[in-house]
Parts: sequence; structure tokens; C-alpha cells
Amino acid sequence: MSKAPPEIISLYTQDSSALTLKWLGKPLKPKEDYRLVRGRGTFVDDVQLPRMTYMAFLRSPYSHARIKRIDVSRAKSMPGVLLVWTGDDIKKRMRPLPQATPPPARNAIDYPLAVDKVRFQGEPVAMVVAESRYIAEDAVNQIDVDYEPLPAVVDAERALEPGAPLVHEEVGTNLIAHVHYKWGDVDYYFQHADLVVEAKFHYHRFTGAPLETNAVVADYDERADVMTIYCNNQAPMEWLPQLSAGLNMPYPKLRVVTRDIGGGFGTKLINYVYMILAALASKELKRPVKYMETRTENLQAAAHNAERTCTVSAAVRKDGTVLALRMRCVDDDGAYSRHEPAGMTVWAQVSTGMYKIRALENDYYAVFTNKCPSTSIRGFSRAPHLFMIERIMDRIARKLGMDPAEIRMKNLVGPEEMPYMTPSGGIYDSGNWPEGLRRALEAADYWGWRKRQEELRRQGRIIGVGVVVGSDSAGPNMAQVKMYNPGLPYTGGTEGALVQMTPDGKVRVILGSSPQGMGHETTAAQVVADVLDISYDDIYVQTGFDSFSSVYTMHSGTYGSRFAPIGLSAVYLAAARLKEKLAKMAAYLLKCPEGDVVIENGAARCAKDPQRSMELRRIARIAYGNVNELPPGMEPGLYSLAIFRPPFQNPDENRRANLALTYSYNVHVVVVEIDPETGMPKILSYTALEDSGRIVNPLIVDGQVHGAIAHGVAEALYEKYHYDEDGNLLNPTFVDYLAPTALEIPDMKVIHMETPSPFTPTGAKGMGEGGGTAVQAVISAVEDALAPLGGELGESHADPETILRILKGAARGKSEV
Amino acid sequence: MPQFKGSEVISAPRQAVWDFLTDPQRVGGCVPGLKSLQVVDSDHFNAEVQVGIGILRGTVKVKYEVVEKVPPERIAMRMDGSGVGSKALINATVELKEAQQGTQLDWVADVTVSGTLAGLGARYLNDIAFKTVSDIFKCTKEKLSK
Amino acid sequence: MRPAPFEYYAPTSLEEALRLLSEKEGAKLLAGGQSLLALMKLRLLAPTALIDLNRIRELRYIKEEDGWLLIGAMTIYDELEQSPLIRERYPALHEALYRLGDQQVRNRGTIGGSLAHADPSANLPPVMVALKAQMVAARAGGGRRVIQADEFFVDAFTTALEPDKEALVEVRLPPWPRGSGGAYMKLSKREIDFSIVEVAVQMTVGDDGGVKEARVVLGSVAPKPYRAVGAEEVLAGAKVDEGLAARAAEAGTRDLEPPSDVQASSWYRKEVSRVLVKRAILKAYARARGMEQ
Amino acid sequence: MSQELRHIRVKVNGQWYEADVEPRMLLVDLLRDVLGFTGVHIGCDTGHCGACTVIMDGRSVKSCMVLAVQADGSEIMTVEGMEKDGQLHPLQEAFWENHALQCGYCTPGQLMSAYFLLSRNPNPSEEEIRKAIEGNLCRCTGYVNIVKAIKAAALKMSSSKAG
Repeated sequence: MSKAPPEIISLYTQDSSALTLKWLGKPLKPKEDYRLVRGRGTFVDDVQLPRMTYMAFLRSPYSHARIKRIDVSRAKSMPGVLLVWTGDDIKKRMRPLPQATPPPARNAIDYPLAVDKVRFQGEPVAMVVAESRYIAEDAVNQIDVDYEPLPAVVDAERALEPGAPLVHEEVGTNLIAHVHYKWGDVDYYFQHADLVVEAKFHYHRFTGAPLETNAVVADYDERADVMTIYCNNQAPMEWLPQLSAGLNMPYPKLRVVTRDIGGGFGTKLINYVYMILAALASKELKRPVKYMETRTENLQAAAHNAERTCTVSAAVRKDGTVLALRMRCVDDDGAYSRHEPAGMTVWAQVSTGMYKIRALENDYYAVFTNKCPSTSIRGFSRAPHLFMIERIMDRIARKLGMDPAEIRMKNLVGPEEMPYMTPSGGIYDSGNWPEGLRRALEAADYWGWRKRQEELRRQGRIIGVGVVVGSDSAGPNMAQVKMYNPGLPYTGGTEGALVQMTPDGKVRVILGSSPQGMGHETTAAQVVADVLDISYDDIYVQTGFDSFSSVYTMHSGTYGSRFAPIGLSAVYLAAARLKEKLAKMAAYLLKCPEGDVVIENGAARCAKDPQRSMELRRIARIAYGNVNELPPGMEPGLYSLAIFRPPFQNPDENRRANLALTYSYNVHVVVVEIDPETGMPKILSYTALEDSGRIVNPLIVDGQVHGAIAHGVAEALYEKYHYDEDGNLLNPTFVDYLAPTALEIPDMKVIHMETPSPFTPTGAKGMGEGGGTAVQAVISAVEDALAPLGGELGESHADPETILRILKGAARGKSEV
Repeated sequence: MPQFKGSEVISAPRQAVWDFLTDPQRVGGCVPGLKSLQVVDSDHFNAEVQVGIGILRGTVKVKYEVVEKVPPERIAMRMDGSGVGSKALINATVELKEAQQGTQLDWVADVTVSGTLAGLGARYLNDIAFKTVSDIFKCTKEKLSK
Repeated sequence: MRPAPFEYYAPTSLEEALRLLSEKEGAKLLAGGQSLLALMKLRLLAPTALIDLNRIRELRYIKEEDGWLLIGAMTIYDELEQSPLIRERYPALHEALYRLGDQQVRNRGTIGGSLAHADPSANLPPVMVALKAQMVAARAGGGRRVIQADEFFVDAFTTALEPDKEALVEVRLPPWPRGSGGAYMKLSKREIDFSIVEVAVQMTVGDDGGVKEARVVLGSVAPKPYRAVGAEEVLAGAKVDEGLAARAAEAGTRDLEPPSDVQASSWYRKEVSRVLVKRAILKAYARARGMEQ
Repeated sequence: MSQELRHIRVKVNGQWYEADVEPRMLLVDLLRDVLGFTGVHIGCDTGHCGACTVIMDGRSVKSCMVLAVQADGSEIMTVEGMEKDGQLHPLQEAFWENHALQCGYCTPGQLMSAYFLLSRNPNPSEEEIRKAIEGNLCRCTGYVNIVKAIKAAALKMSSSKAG
């Protein structure tokens, strides 16, 4: 819309005076990697406890069926089988899982084991705990279930039609939530536009498929009445209410631990259902219970992304200025609301992309279907939002005969308008986006490729070039859930950290996050080293999360690209406060005016008289042991705890609010070649520009960019779930769910801009999810290749058959489909 | 949901064919790969069956149920198979017509497969289903033609 | 996922293995296990007993015998893929091996295991048919018979081997005269996948450039390897160029009715079959003429 | 259901171990749960991910596609066996220096495949490297730094041999 008002800017602007910039930005070898290259990580399945037992599930072959009868007698009588439970056993032991949805969807009854009815293929129907994985699986095969199959609903739009089968009878409709916002005078712009461009797009279903599946070890200590849950959940504290309700135990009795986590990509947010079941079984058996999901279970039934179908219309001027947008979208959230429908409002504000679009109307519906429940897969929410805007930008460019790069350049928010406020109240913090686009085009030899494209086309070769801009809006303001359920007591976005200088002058750091390979131990150590100006090697960061020792809030965890903007800000604050305390102690011990104390290279000295200095480890020794030397009344010890709270606010009466703290920027330029006879696409060149503010560690930032591109390429060309009309998932293994190998993922060129964010003390912005930009870029390139033949792609996935059908159809002037 | 059709001409009077098809003991004996048969009543039996093509074999439990009888020309049956983490539901309808060489048997079957097998892209599953059903009636023909 | 229980035997001689096979009800032979163990883990298969052939040294060899290449059934893919002999004489087989599974699979999987498994989408069966390979089956008591590749593959996952009696012990590749060449092509989304469509072509070309003999065989388009006889007829006697290869491909795939699955529809399989057959013919022809390695 | 156990001997990372195992026990379960080599990871059921790759008698194999009884008498190397007297193997060094991993779950398998590659091809091309790890899925890195690291290690190893 326009530059943000000064009072807002000053409200958000952070002090960063404690930085020395001696350790930030260095490509330091990641601390985590040392144990991991030696195979010495500790993943959940590596936790081995005495008297361990093993859990396995019988899962529903049907997507929708009534459970008539379950016979567990044979399974129960098998030697080595310790426990066999069905939904009824669970129902006796726990309340249904709390629902975050508005009424009537809130009436849905959700248990971790199906009760009376199954609602998606692969839903757990019965569980076995046995002396070994082998016996547990043997027993599962001895359980008999009588089902009465019911008609399934697998199409989100049909799910809303009258007479559609109901996923949850008690809800009375398949609608989970509906929101309708109008920001700015949409109608005016549509009335006064030179043209209106409209299209319908489908954002397809896939998953993150981390190489480590969901896993849990639950160990109930009867003596202490404490339940310890080793898990790989990405945000365990977000689910404390679910765990506590499920186990009927107070929070202080629940010890939730994460160590190394083998990837998450959002799929590991809703594995709390396994945590509850394992914990209940452990309480029953008084023995530790281990569960490790099989890959088939993981792909079939763990967590998919929500599908989205949108009709997008844009009000446009002849010169290519995009004035306003209208979107009507339907999200397919699957059988249960365990995380969604958050995605429909989360970052809804990036619906307008990186552009100066004046007005926006969003009309969103989220529905239940008989498919796997959905959650926030990498790129969550902004990916489908940005997909819609970037696809329509290409269509507009084609209509106007403009180059896709030009129309983007024309509409991008300019540096002079930063920080920029969007129609919905989002505040884009910083960046020179047009310059970034220019640099990316140059690095990719964009105009050169456009020429070659023409020449090669004359030789019968089909080349497509895609250029796309996007953002990894990061550090979510949870108040956005109020946009669909005003009653939810869940707002803001915070994180905690503890920085302690131990008596030997080393530093111990404890975080609230549960990283899955993002290098938090490394970047946190760099921030602490930078603030205290001590050696990176003297800093020890605790691996993973432990609710008995970590500093947490209910936002704690690793999702939404939040560690750099929020987690590292907490680390900065804790380190800065520790530095102040050290300075106070030093001033007294050195008899130096407090203002003159300088902390540098692991020592404190008096600016006026450099002779008067003292190593920090000596101060630390005094602070803990020789405390009579401390200033009278000063509290001993060098503990510093901080919880960072961005100045987020709740959506106002017009549902306007800033929903993320930082907005990193990326531009991807992709060149693809299509085999004219087979439709097989091949990526010839991939270039990405990233501006994620101050780079804490280039190794880690580049790694995140590579990973986000790989996921995007995979989703666009290889990974797609196929359900048949009965709700059978047709590709639940790596045989048919095509996770790409090193031979499919292209080499990629990554370049950077580095515009620090004024809204974080380190200047770092959240990044890593990539905002789905790679999906947009690849699809954009494929469509660019087909466009001269009149072909258009309506989906976020393009497989060779789809492409060949378009080529054939185009050749014959009609589609084969 | 794939649908299969087939027909046999059986050199036996219609009533004989009818009696055969409505006798669980006898029709059950015609289920290919039968390992065990347990008759519940005149309209129900449970069987353990070895199904598969080539190496893809597994034991499947089949529940057989007569859902409709119009003596002596029509019988509708439902076969509910479960095994190897999957379910196969076969709804078959048999029409019996007088023919000069005996009885004309026309059958139609709807087959729905769900579960692991459906998911493992076993695109030859339909062959199995088709063979299973048509074998039942081929067998009926043989037994009665003797 | 873990397999159901089974009895396990690891004989060290072929005779012992064959005896066990005939005696043990419901037993299966375990070769490389790269398909079998996966199916057992998914519990799609639960044999009562496994007879492991991996300790039978006598089944692992590559040797020449009056022009023929003899391959022991338990020879692993990697050894075959690395063999210069195969690379030079049977380029189609070399390409099929190079594009089979991944390195770990090639280090463990065996030619006999793959052929006896007879997966309709596997790389090797069409190549065997194209090369006119012979399969040697053995039974307890020393009985042996030779089965032509054309007859060996009966149906999906079904071979001419007598169940619970016979085992595939040797694969015999006939000599192809001077002026012969072959090619294997596979279309799949990921390199490691079973093919959507695959083609093996083997031909002999006279000095005049006319095709003396050609065999064109497709995989993944039918329950067993599909001989594109129509294509072979067009090729017979002809000098191959782009146009002729296209005509042969058209003729060879006209009657195809490929299956549909989650990766590709019947329509797509048929379309790309034509393309792959054309390309493979051109490549094989060039090789036969010594114009391309 | 329960089965008579087989007594087996396996040499893992230079040391002999003995165990009694059910015939159906997978090699990966022997290595992880019985012998404690938890650097060997399980990532799938169908032999596609390669996280469980180990070197068995000189060749890279997926230990989830081999029965423990089949390893009787074999020599096996896992990621835990790569270090020599406290020194990281050049491949491990290169993976660390190039940040060729993020979550680290696929890393041991990647290292095993790279180890097998270099054992018979001391200076592979990028194409050969990508082909060599096609049986090892990575979901974090996009393979970029893995390929870079394997190149770097190959260079280092061949030069140190030459020098």
C-alpha cells in the first residue's frame, strides 16, 4: 500500500548495539556436523532403554468406513504381546483431542485411534505393544476388523455440495472454516481496471518426507510419577494442552525431550498423537514404549500439505500495473483438523506477493475430506499464496505481451517504500527488491536465454524460462488464528534462551527450539561469541529441547522460519544482559567507572587504563565461588535468561495485522527443456538470489537455499499424491512417491544480497522454507515452454504425461485429456 | 471400480445349476486356491484362499454371502476378502437362462480393492480378481458337465 | 517393517538347494533378495522357508564357451555391468544393467533372481528376449533343460520354471555375428525407477547396410516382454533412416494395449513406446554399422 | 511363531562379534539393536533411501535388504568404523567442511556409498558421483554440498597418495 507509519517503524525497530560483528557472517564449520559425520547423533530410535517394548499399528484399508467389530483375541494371546488396544480402550483413558476450529467444526471428535469410524486410509484402528518390533507386527496381522465401507469424499469442492458424504456427522457439514476479507477498495479498482485477468489453479498434495519418520520413546517413571517423552516433534510445547489432556497429567510432570531430529519440513508438528498413545501404553505397562513409524505409514498417514484450489482474478492497467486481487479458494485439509485450517489465514497477507497491489479480497473455505490430515509442510501457507499471485502475474504478462520479468519489475515494492505496509497490515521490513531482480536476471543470463530460446525453438527444441519472486515471511504472529477463530487464546510469537557463563569462563547455551538440521547450535554460538567477544569454541549449546531444563513459551519450536528472527533475538538479548552484568562486576573489581569498561577478546578492561584488565573466566570464578569479592548486594552467578517478544498485535476490527516479523526476499530463474516427443522436462539452469538480511553463517544459509530449491523442484516435477475416487492413496511408498535423487536435482547457482532487518537485533531474517518459490519458478518455466503452443498449466505439478498431452493437444489444436 | 463380465454355457438343467450355486459346500469348493472352508448357513460361508499371480501370493480370508435370491434365475453374492494388509470387495450377480444346450450363465462382478495392495501400484490386481471370479464359474461348469 | 517368520537354509551346493526346494512345502529361493525381502517386509509375501543361494559359489561366473557367453544365475549385476566383454558384445545388456536400480542393488542383486522374479517392468527380461538368450533350468537329481527367452516369460511374475521344482541356474547369450549392434532405452521419471516404458533392440546389418535380422522387444507395456514383430518386419532387409525407424516404430506399437498405473496412463505408455522404439532402432543400427559405440 | 535361533559371527569395524538371531532378523537390526552401531539408520521399507547402507565384504549394500544370518562370517564396515585412531576419514572431513549435511540422518549412508565409489574410482566426475549416490536419498541438502564434498575428498585422497 505505502511506507509504514513512523510510529509503527519505531515500535518494531530493535537495538543491536551489543554486536561486535566479529563472529557473525563467518562460514564456521557447524558444531552439529562433527557428531553427525561420525554417526554419533542421537535420534529417537537410537534411544535404548532397559525393558524396552515396541508399538505397532493396525491401520484402516478404507478411507471411510464404519467399524462394525474388532477381534483382538488372537493377537492378545500371542507370546510376547503385552497390550492390544482399540479406539474403545483409548476412549476410556483420555478426552478427545482439543479442537482449535470454530463451531460447528469444533464438534468433531478426534481420538488418536479411530473410534466407531475410520475417516482416512491408514488411520490407526488398533495398536499392539510387544517385546519386539517383529512380534508387534506379527500380532497386528492377527487382528480382525469388520468394516462397513461408506462413500468417500475426496474432492474439496464437492465436499461442500449438499448431500456430500459427511466426514464428521457430529459437525453436520464438511466445512471447517470460512473467512472473507476485503482490504482496500477492491470493487473500485475492478470497476476502473483496463482489463481483468482470471484463472483457476490447483496447488497439489505432497509431503516433506523427512528421512527420519515420526518416532517416540515414552518412559513412565512410576516412582517420580514423571512421564518422559523422547520425540522428534518440531514444537512440543505448542502441544502441551493436547499431551496434558491426553495423559491427564500436569505440565510439570511431563518431560518432553528432543535430540537430533532427522528432518521435519513441517511433517513432525502433528505426531503428538503417537506421543500420547506411547505414553498411555507406558503408563499402563510401567515399561518404556518405543514407536518408529514405517515409511509406508509415514507417507500414507502422517501428514500431507493442504491442497488448495483458487480462482484468482486481477484488476490490471494496460501498462501492466496490477491494482487489486480477488481470490476464492477452497482448502482440502483432510480428515481431521490437527493443525489446519491455519494455512488459509497464516500469512494471508502475502496474497499480494512482493508487489504494490492496492487492494485484496480473500474468500477462503477449508473443508474436511477422507484424506490424510494436513499440516504445515515446508513453505507452508506463503507457498500456495505466492503460487497464485506468481502464476497470475505470468498470465497477465502474456495477455499484455510483456516479458514476465518486466511486469514483475514494474510492480515490485521499491526500496524507498521500505518498511512497506501491505493492504492487510503486513510490514515488509527491508530490501531492494528491484535491484535483486536485476542481479538475478544478470547472474542467470536471462536475456541471453530468451534469445537462445528463440533460436533453439527454430531447431525444434522446446525451451522454457521461468522467473519468479517470492518471500519467506518468517517468525509468525500466532494471532492470525484469530482471523478464523476469534476465541483462540493463542497470539504473538516468542522464543526463550538461557546463556550462562560457567565458573570456568566457558558458556553454556540452552534454546527453546527443536531444530532438525538448521544449525541452531552453530548460529546461536556465533551470536553469543559475537556479543561477548569470546571464542566460538568456548561456547557449548545444548542439543535439542528438554522441557525440564529449556526456557520455553508455548510458541517454542522450529517452524515458520522463526529461529533467525525470534530465536536468535532471544539469544542476543540473553547474551547482551550477561555482558552488562559482567561489565558491572568488572567495573567493581577493576575499580573502573562502569561506562569505561570494555569487554573484548575474553577479557574486561578499563578504557582509561588498559593495564587494569581481567579475564572473564576470573570474573566467572568470583561470580560463583569467591562471592565476597562481588559488589555488595549484587546477585552472584552469571545466568542470563531472555524471552524475545516481537511487538505483534492482534488483528484489528478489519482483520488487519502484521503476521510475521521479517520478510526475506528471493528471486529464482529457471531454464527447462522439454522433450517434444515424450514430454520429459529437464532443468538446464537454476539460479537463485536470496536476501535474508544479515547472514549469520553462509554455509548454513546456502544449505537452506539448496534444500528449499530441491523440495520445490521435487514438488513441481516428481512428488504428488494420487488418491483414487474411493480415497485409496495410490503411492504410499518410495516406489511410487518419487523423492528425487542426486540425478534428478540439478546443480544450482546461489547469489546473495544482504539487507539487514531493522526489526531484529542481529539484522538476520528468517529463511529456509523459501516460500515455495522454486515450485512457482519451475512451473513458470514449464508453462513458458508450452505457451507458444497455447498450453497452460493449471496445477503446481507438471509430469511428463501432462506436458505431452498439452503438446499433442496444442499440435492438434485441442487437448487429448 | 472395474467391472468384469463373463458367461458360460453349462450342459445341465437350470435347476441343477441353481442348486449348485446355492449350496455353499459345493460352490465354496469352486473358489480357486481354497485352503479351508467353513459353512455358516445356506447363505454364508468363510474360506481361506491362496490368491496371487506368480510370486505375489498371499492367504486371504474370504467371507461369502448371498445377498439376493430369485429362484431359479438370479442370485447376487458378495465376497469380502481381506489379507496382506488389504481388502477386496467383489459384488457379483449371476443370471441363469434356459438354453438349448442346457443353461446359460451370465455373470457381472464389481471389484474394489483397498489398502496396501491398491497402494503398491500392483496394476495386475484386476487380473487376479477377474481370474478368481471367472474360475468359480468355469469350475461350476466342469463339475456339472461331468 | 519386518518379515514374518520362516525357516532358513543356506546350502553350499546347487544339488542340496534343489533337493530342499523339492522337499520344503512353500519354500522360496533367495537370490539377491532386493525384491523378495522388500515384499516380505511389506508382508505381501510370507514363504514358510527361504533357501539362500548366496553361498553356492558354483552359480557365480561369467565365462565364454565356443562363442557363447555363459552367466551363472547368482552373478551380481555389478560384475556384469563392469564386464568389458558384455559392454563390447552386448551393449543393450550393458545399458540395461547400468540403469538397473542403484549401486547397492547392483552390488547385491543377481541376474538369475531378476529373471526368475519376472517383474513386467524389470530391465533385463526384454533384453534377454532381444538377445535370444537361453535360460538353463535345473531340478533335483541332475535334470536340466534349456528354455528360450521367448518361452521363459509366461505372465506377470510368472516364468516357465516349474514351481517348487526347478531353479534358473545359468543364462546363455548366443554369439551375434559381425555387423551386429544393440541398444536399450528406458523412460522413467527418476533414474532409479522401474521403467514406464523400456525397449531393447538387437540387430545384424549386412555390408550393404540392409538389416539381416532385428529383434525389438518392449517392457512395462504387457504382463511379459512384448516383441514388436511389426517393427521387426519393417526392418527386415531395409536400410534404416529416421523415416524408416519411425515407420517400424509405428508398426511395432500399433497393437499395444499397455496398462495404466499411477505413473502413466495406457495412452502415455503407447505414445512413448513409439518414440523409444524409433530411437533405440536408430542407435542399434548405428552401432551395428560401427558408427557409434 | 517363535523360531530356533542361529548362531552367527560377524566382523564389524575390525572386531568379531557373536550373536544368536532369528533367521528373519534384518542385518540393520543386528547392527543397531544388538551390536549398538546406531549410526546405521532406517529411512524406508522398500530399499529406496539408502540410510542403512554399510560396506559388506568390500561392497556397499543396504543392511535392511540383507538378513543378519546372511552376514555370518562377513566383514562389515559402518560409519563408526571410518575414523582411524581418532582422525576423521577424509570423506568425513570434507562433509564437515562443506556442510554436506543438515539433519545428518542420511549422512552415514551417503558416506558409505561415497567410500565404495572412491574405493574403485579415485577421481570421479560430477556425473559419476551423482550416479554413485543415486541409492541414497537426502531431503535436506539438494545434494549440492554432498557432491562438492565427495569431489573435495577424492582430490585430497589422491593428492595425499601421490605426495
